[in-house]
Amino acid sequence: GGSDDGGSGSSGGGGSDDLTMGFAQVGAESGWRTANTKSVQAAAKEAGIDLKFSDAQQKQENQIKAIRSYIQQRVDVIAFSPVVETGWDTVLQEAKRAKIPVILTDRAIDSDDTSLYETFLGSDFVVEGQKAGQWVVDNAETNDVDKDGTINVVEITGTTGAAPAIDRKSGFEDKISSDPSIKIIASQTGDFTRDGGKKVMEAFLKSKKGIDVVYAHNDDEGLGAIEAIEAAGKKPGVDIKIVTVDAVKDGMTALSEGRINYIVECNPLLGPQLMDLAKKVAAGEDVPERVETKETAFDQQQAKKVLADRQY
Amino acid sequence: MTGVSVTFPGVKALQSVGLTLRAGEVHALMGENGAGKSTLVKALTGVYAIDAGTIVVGGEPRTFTSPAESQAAGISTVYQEVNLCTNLTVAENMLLGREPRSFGRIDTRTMNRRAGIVLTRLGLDIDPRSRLGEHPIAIQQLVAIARAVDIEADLLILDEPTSSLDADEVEKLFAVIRTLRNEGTAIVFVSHFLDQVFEISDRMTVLRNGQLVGEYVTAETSRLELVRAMIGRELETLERIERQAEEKDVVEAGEPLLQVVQLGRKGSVEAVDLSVFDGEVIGVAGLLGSGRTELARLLFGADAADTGTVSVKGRRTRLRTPRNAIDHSIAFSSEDRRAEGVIGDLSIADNMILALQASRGWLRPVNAGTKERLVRSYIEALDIRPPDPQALMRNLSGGNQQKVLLARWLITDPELLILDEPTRGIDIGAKAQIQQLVTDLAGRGVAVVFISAELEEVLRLSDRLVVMRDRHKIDERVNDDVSVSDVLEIIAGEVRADA
Amino acid sequence: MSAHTPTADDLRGSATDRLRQLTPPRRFYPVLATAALFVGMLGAGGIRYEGFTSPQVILNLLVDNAFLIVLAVGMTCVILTGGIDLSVGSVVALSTMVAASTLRAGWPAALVVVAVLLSGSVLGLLMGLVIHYFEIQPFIVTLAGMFLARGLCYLISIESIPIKDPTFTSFAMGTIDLPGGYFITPAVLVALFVLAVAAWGLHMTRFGRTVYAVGGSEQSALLMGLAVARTKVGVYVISGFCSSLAGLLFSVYMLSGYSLHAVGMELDAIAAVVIGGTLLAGGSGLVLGSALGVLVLGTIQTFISFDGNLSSWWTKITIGVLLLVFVVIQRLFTRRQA
Amino acid sequence: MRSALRHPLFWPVLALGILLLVNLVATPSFFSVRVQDGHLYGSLIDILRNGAPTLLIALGMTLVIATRGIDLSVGAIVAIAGAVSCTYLAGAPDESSAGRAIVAMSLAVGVCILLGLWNGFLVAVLGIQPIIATLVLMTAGRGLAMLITDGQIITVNNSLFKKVGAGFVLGLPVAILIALAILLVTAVLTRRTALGMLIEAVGINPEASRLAGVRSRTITWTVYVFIAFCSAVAGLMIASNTSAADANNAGLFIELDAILAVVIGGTSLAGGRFSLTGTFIGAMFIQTLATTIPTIGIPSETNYLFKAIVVILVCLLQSPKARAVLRVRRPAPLLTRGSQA
Ligand SMILES: Nc1ncnc2c1ncn2[C@@H]1O[C@H](COP(=O)(O)OP(=O)(O)OP(=O)(O)O)[C@@H](O)[C@H]1O
Ligand SMILES: Nc1ncnc2c1ncn2[C@@H]1O[C@H](COP(=O)(O)OP(=O)(O)OP(=O)(O)O)[C@@H](O)[C@H]1O
Ligand SMILES: [Mg+2]
Ligand SMILES: [Mg+2]
Repeated sequence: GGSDDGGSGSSGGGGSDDLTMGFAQVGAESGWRTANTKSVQAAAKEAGIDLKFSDAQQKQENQIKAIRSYIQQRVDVIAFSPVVETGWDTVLQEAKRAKIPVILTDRAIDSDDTSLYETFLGSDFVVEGQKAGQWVVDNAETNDVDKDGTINVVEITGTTGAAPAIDRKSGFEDKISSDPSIKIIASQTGDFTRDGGKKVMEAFLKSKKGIDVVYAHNDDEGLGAIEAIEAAGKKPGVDIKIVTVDAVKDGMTALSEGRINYIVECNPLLGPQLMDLAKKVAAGEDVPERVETKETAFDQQQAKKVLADRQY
Repeated sequence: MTGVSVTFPGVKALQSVGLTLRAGEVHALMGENGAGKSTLVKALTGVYAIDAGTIVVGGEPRTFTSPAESQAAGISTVYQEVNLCTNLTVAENMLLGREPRSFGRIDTRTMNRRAGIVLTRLGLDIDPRSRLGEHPIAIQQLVAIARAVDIEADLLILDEPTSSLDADEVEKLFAVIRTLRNEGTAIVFVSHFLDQVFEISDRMTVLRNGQLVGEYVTAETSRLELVRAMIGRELETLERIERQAEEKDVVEAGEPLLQVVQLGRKGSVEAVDLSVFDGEVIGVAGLLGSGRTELARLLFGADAADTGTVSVKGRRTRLRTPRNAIDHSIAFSSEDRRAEGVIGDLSIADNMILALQASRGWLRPVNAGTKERLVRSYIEALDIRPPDPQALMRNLSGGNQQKVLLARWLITDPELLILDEPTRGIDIGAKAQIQQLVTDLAGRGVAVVFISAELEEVLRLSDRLVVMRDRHKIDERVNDDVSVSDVLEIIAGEVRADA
Repeated sequence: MSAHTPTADDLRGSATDRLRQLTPPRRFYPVLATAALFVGMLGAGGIRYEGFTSPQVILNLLVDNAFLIVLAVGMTCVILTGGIDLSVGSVVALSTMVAASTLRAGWPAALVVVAVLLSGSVLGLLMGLVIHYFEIQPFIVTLAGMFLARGLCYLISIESIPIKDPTFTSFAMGTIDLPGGYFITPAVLVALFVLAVAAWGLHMTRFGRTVYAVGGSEQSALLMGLAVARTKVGVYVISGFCSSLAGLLFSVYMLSGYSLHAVGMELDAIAAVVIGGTLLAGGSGLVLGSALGVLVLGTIQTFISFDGNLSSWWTKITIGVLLLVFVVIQRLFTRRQA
Repeated sequence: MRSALRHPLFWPVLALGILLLVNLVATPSFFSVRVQDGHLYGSLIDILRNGAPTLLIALGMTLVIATRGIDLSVGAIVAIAGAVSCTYLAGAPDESSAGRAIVAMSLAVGVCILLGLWNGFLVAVLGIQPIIATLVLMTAGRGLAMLITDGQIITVNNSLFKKVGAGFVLGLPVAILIALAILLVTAVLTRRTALGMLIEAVGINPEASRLAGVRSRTITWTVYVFIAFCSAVAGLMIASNTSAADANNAGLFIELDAILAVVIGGTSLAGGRFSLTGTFIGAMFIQTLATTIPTIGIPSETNYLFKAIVVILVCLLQSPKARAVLRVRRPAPLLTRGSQA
């Protein structure tokens, strides 16, 4: 091994007295994650931080191993996106003992001991679900495509058990419970993939009547659902409304073309903010306990405007 | 046991057969290939469930549902095909399930020592710690026997234990059997060697087509009677062959079909010179482990030689894989039929046609009509039972499998046929047929290399004799009235000269 | 080997005997090859990366892979009989789930441990019974077992559950200090103990020898009158037990139960066993080899994290390439010996 | 009737029938097929179309398994095929031209055949155990696919390319037509020539086959190339179905489905006798099961449980031993399995 690919760029600034950061990424399971990784790598180069990157292939134990090895290698800051909320106490204790500050990105951890990490940088999946739900509620009128007084929602969930899937589901349910005319008539996992979304939607279209809205946990599932809807001879975005989460480029394109109705953003470009925090933390400065990324939501009009400068 | 029946889908392997065994007596079980001997053994020991009938042991009716149960009831068995684990050591194989233990752990030292003692008793000089798979099939058979003998049982069943042993080993086995008999053990002995049966048994039961023919007292029965009981017809064939073999004379002229010079392989056979001419039968004699099989494998390219040269019909060539040899019309029937011959889950027809098909390549299948004709004709010629081309190979009796494998090679129409123990486990009728076949083939110009543990057979058939010892070729001579004792002398003489 | 003459034989026999005692038996060759390559890999890592061969890094191989060693031990037993157990990863997840949820419900730690071990063993028992008595292929039965265990996880909860029980947390935080400032965790001791018991059991008990016999030839073992049924079912119970024990170690390691834990870990376990020189056909291999296999996989991981410059896909490719280099060299090694 | 009962495919077919029936009860419109935009439309059509990739891979897997092997790398090859074709297409100046699509697909198939040669080399020439030999590509292959796509989902817009996985010809899905055509060709190649018999011989007893002159090495090598080819085509279908290459998820766990299909179809993992018809039924069963889950509304959390129970039931149904236990006592308790000495 040992071949070095162009994209990783470790020794941006060069000097050995630079700040070294160990970053334990979850994996590369989606385009979103890849954009996230790239943002971190690019920002590190920009900021002259020596980045040690490792990919855990969706396994928490690999992340723990990576963090351990960062401790061994005495990096200055450790940052990671936890695969799950739980189970970090032991290794973070070790980091604390070694006096290496830790920054969480993308997702918080569930620990009673908040001294284990300096700060959290990321978004809140529950809020994302709520935004999607709020949109359905707010546009109840137009969303009731068949005008029968009830809005039948089919939900294509993410990977069963995955944190975003759980939170986006509960956030969504939270909001739509306020309106008794909105009902989830079917919910099935599409594993966050286009293929999954398409297959699940195909089955829904055949077994469920009067579908008004599709709520997909990410853009890819939504894009898959679009294919299925078109194959059934219906117009996505018109005959059936679609709301998704993420706002990746393909999703935004579909949104601007009117095939998706609403996308809640989940911003992967955490790199610059992360590097800022890292420098502060390393310098011993105080940082807020929680830094939320700037995130918005797009409807079709807004999508057209921002599409051009969408990078991922 | 009385009235025992066993049915397989489509075959009534045993119909209402009875067998009475007495302590301190050797009971021979006789019958042609496929008569049901092995099935009877397996029914008796709980491998097959019986459809009807009763088994009474020591006055008590018993039904065994597994070999473990029959073993616990004092029955120790060597089944026809060597049923040991080649991945374990010799000692482990002998004592599996009965390992000596101290403080709950297996006492390996005692185990090896105990195994060594039993092996010595059978005249086997091998390391109990060596892996069983390293040894040739004959040694494995002896180890299986050693295992059975070591289980101090009331009843010892040996299904064709001597099929790959030579005279020496057989004598040692018989000595052990006699001792056990005198100690009061009942022994069932299955064999196709009439000499051995007459030498060792007290009583015989004959089966034919799954049915009981009768029980005979050995001392009061003549060979002819026995053979007639077994096959239901007279046996003239044997004599006819002897005559033919004597009449034939081969001219060793011109180019040899196959010539090897200094052919050898490290750790197997050392530098052998050999020329084989058309229409000639070369017998290879030697004691167990003398390297006959290894020589045959080198000639066929089953193992690649690392020294020496090979020429076929005067042209230099290399035999690195069986394919090379087959392309030169050389055929080889292995001694280890279960591991190296039988394709158990394919039909008789597919098994027979395999070598021919392989040499034609997959794109040119043997056409269905030709295949049917070939298969049928060999089933008939070799009297294979059941005569159903679609029967699965693994359901055939041992002897019939051997016949199918012979047919596999005959179908390829070879110019040189290497037969390693082709008559193992074959009944006397079939044996005569095969010997006849070898003679016929030679008459038609096919060269045959014939290896057998049975020296008489080798001598009867061969035109030229090669004698091996300790992986060397120590002698080669034209077979004009060489006798068994001559050969033994050659082997022994060399040993003395050596030491 | 030996000739037939007693005189010549006596001399040669004893000489070869003595030689034989010095050279290791042939069945150890694959394991020795694995061990040699493992050391070679560490050396290569040490040359390439600073601090790679520091004792703690090597100890961390054990600390971080204790559960995998336990898992590989169970898997080895199954594979030695010629079977396979795909359910182990899911059973690990199920065990973490059962442990976390029962602890949350307030069960005492000892009871939880017993319950987890019992449930894993029972699942193994069920699979073993189906495999043996219904003669369904192990691959399929354990695949169903894998689905079943994963499904049960979701049934318990789809969210992760933290473990806050003091016994578990103290076990998790506890370290055993070694001279020189190095440390290991109690889990390492558990794993080494399991390894030792398995090695002893496989070589020193009838059950163990029967495992090898069944793997060599099930039919022969049956005809030899061995307890084939008990052995075949037994190895799945052992594997189930080991999986749930590994699950406990894992839940200590993670201090959480989660239904997506240990996805694909069965492949790691199988790979470790095969890398350790065990034949998938059964009948040949050593548990010690499997433990070495785990360490080899761990070393590959360590390579990756020490490098720190590999993007996600290069990580996968590098793992594949290292695996390849390893199995090819090992193969050439063992082939020359054979 | 008795002979039907004894037919090895009776039980898999029965299981498939039951599953379809369950669907019919749950959703009465399940069997309805209507014409939509000039092609057939309905759940059954979906099953055929979505089942095509699994069927193809199961087809290759059948032959690999018949030689006592296994191929874990099929999922990675699926991803690579999609990645190669879509990346090429997306980078081409005339992305939507038919010619480009053909070049893209040929390129993908070519690359995958090289990978098959590689797997075959490891197994047949170096003699590495198939599971570990293909594990190498299983791990590295997905990395390669991601390297090609740069970790992104590559979306393409090409109508010919879209046809392979999502299109229709004569009202029927192109995917299933391709899969059936390959199935047919394979059936003819294995059963009308001697190939099938030789593959079985190699799988049942490799050493005996070698001594009988069978080129077992070449045969083994060929089946790995063949399964790579099948996976490549399957990969194209999967990519084409959504007009996108998802290097991470395309073909994830498809090896398990394929193996399951093979086994349900009655081919033993121990190698030897194989049944292509059985594999076809097995693959259709797997896909029907996958479609059933969202159709009858099984909650996501219980998917696995449901799958586990169905698999167990089908296998029990299929096992002669289990049926015998449930029915009556039968003789011949032992020696039904061939031993591998
Ligand atoms: N498992 C089986 N299934 C079907 N038929 C079988 C099975 N085992 C044996 N048979 C058939 O039963 C008959 C008796 O076979 P058996 O093995 O007992 O013969 P045998 O007397 O031992 O012959 P040999 O001397 O060749 O060993 C044969 O026709 C054989 O084909
Ligand atoms: N009595 C014995 N003691 C130890 N080893 C033996 C003995 N007999 C044979 N061997 C082994 O057999 C090997 C040679 O076997 P080979 O198969 O060539 O013999 P063979 O003459 O064909 O005998 P067989 O007729 O039994 O097949 C030797 O390498 C040796 O390991
Ligand atoms: Mg017999
Ligand atoms: Mg021999």
